[in-house]
Amino acid sequence: MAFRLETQNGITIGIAELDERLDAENSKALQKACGDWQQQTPFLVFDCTKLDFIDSSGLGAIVSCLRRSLEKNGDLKLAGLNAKVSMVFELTKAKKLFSIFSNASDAAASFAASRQP
Amino acid sequence: MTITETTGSTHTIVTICGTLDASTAPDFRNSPAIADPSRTVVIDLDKMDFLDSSGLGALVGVLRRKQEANATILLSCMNPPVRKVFDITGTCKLFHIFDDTDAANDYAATYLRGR
Amino acid sequence: MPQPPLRHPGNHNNAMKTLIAIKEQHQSWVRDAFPNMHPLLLPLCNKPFIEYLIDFAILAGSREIRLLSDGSLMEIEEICQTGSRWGVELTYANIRPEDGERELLHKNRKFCNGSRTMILNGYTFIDYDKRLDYRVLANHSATGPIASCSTGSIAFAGSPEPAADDNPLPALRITPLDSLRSCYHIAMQILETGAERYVLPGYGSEPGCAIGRNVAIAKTAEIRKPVSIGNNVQLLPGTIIGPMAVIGSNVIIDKGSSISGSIIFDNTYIGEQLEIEGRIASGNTLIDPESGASVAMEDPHLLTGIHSATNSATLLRKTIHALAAAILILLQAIPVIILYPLLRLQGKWKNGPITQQAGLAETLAARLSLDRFPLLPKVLLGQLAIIGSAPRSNSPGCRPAVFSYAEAEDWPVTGSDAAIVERYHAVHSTPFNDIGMTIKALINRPHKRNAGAAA
Amino acid sequence: MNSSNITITLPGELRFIRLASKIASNTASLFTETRKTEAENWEFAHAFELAVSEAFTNAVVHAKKQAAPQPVTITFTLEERKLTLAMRDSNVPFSTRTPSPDPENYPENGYGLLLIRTVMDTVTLTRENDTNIITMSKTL
Repeated sequence: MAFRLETQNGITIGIAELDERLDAENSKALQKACGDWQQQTPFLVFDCTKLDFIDSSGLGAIVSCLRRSLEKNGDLKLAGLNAKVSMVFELTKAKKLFSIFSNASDAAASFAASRQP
Repeated sequence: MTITETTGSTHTIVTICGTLDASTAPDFRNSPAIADPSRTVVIDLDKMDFLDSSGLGALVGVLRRKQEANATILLSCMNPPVRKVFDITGTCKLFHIFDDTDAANDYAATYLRGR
Repeated sequence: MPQPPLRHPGNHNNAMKTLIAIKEQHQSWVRDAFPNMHPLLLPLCNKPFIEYLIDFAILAGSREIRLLSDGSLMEIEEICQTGSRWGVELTYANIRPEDGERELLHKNRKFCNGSRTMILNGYTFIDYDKRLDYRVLANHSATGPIASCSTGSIAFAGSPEPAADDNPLPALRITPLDSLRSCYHIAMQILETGAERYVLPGYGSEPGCAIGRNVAIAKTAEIRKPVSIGNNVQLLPGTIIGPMAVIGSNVIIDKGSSISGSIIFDNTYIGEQLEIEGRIASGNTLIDPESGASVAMEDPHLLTGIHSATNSATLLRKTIHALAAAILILLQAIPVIILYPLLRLQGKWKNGPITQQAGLAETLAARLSLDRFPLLPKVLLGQLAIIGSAPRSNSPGCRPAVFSYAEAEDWPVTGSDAAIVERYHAVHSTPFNDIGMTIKALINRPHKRNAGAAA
Repeated sequence: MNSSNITITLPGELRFIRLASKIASNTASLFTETRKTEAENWEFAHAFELAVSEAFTNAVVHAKKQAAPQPVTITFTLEERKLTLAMRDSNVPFSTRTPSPDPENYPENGYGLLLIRTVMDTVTLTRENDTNIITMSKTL
């Protein structure tokens, strides 16, 4: 899970690159790491380009990350979902909760754009 | 098992009567038209009442040697239990299978001669 | 359901024959997608593919149909048998992968017997309408192909009857069945054009709503036409089925889930609060028919949504199950003490189910489920549940138990059907429900005399 | 009807294959039921004929590797609608893990176990005290 911070239009955006699998084994670790990231900024992008498999615990972890970002008046956006992962989000209606972008830079740019006067 | 061979100009009709299993397979392999790899044969199975994997193995081996020598086997009048053995083992796709010996004969005489 | 055969006028021997020839190369995608299904049985809107071909052959006036393949037909033979179900004579034969129409006709010369013969060649869907008379087409079409597509054709051999009048022959369209995508679109098309066009199973007399046997629909479940639903289906409260939903047999759609523009194949459990739109679901696999992408749901929890099942009930459940087991032990103790030595001496009670039920003692032992007595102490020790999955199953997500939910439900038991009932109850049943189910199991079990309870 | 056993011992020689499989098919044809079609009854008998032909061939072909052919014992167990057949021989055991042959390569043998497993409901292969036992059963 690589994490970097970018600043655009005065907003600090955290971009996390998720690993290949997100399941019961590593979902707790994601939640914990996400807690640290949210100390730095509530504006997060999960880059899912590498993510190939997600199960319910992984999905649960991402949803709880989203909830915490929303509580801090931020957002969690997703980028680069492949067809398989996308289907899981759709199936569970979780897709409706997220703004989804084709790549991480578009997702980051959308945070900046929403701040435009 | 009884084997009858009727030899024509292009090919031989072999009639197998009875059972083709491990005990009769050697006789089948030694029948002249069967043993000659370059001879195309029509095997009439109408009177074959039982075939097991040893008999099937003999048929497949003979087919391979004949095909290497540019000849082949045509089977005709296969009854359901015999067909089942071919079906289960997937060997049905290796053989030309006809529902009638006359049709197999004509096929052997016209199409195969042209090859 | 099969329709009565159409009588062809004239001599039986000269009636039209049909050769249906399907080669493995065209079906390989089905074998990859559904390894346990014979491609000829691929359901299109809950009706196996082969039945569409047989129906069409009958509509065209055939009473003798021969099925040809370069692969195995045994499974098809077991199901379709001699074709008497359709009032036709169905036979089977083999071809080689490279055989063309000429070879097909030659190899089946005796069958064709010089009659006019229709050749349905390849893995294709024929877009017929059962209200039209295809006998005219069959009798008067010129020899040769009348329709073709990338995976097959319809052709005629033998001389046609001269056309009696100037009526144009009905046009026929065939569509390749070459991918999950085409399978999906054809099923949707069948659903959309309706049962009047194709002979479809189901008791629902309402147009656009075919529903099979033993379908339980909750009061709050909603059905939006058109839909096609198979047999042994449970639609739980709050589900929305349709529009455009094909639900196979032995399917459970759990609370609050919605299915639209989708196909749910046989033996599938759809968890709570899920939304399936424009997808194919089969077992634990979800497929996008357009892209072909598929996801196998590795964990059963995902199918029950993102709220994971709570484990707080475990202690309560164990206590209640132990209590139930204790009561059963007390109730069964006396019959066991009397009957066990008796049956053991006669060799009728070995370590397993009591199969012979000829004598009074055996019948009584079977009725009282005494064969499960030795398992009961394990419930007291917390090693087994009183009711759950079959005693010997140990796969993840299962709760091994003395009695199984499938037995309680008296569900038509084949392996996968029973597994799906068990999985459903394992997630949903409360400890108190379990007691009711145990009583149901005790009542229902002994009736299945030949069900092979050991399996 | 209670279950009953019939045991037959034959010399392990090729020429007895036919006899063994005929005994099996005739025993199986005792199970004719009027509820079943003639074809189904007939298929039941043919399944035993085929399976015994295969199993006996296996036993005998392996016996050839030994000095003296060993006898083969066949036990039929008849139950209400189920026939179980156990074949015992004390020859060299044959490999039970042979993969199904690929017809593309025109294999001449290796179809036997595939055929037995297909036509029978259950098949088990065991070896106890130098005796090979193949047990198969089918319900009509």
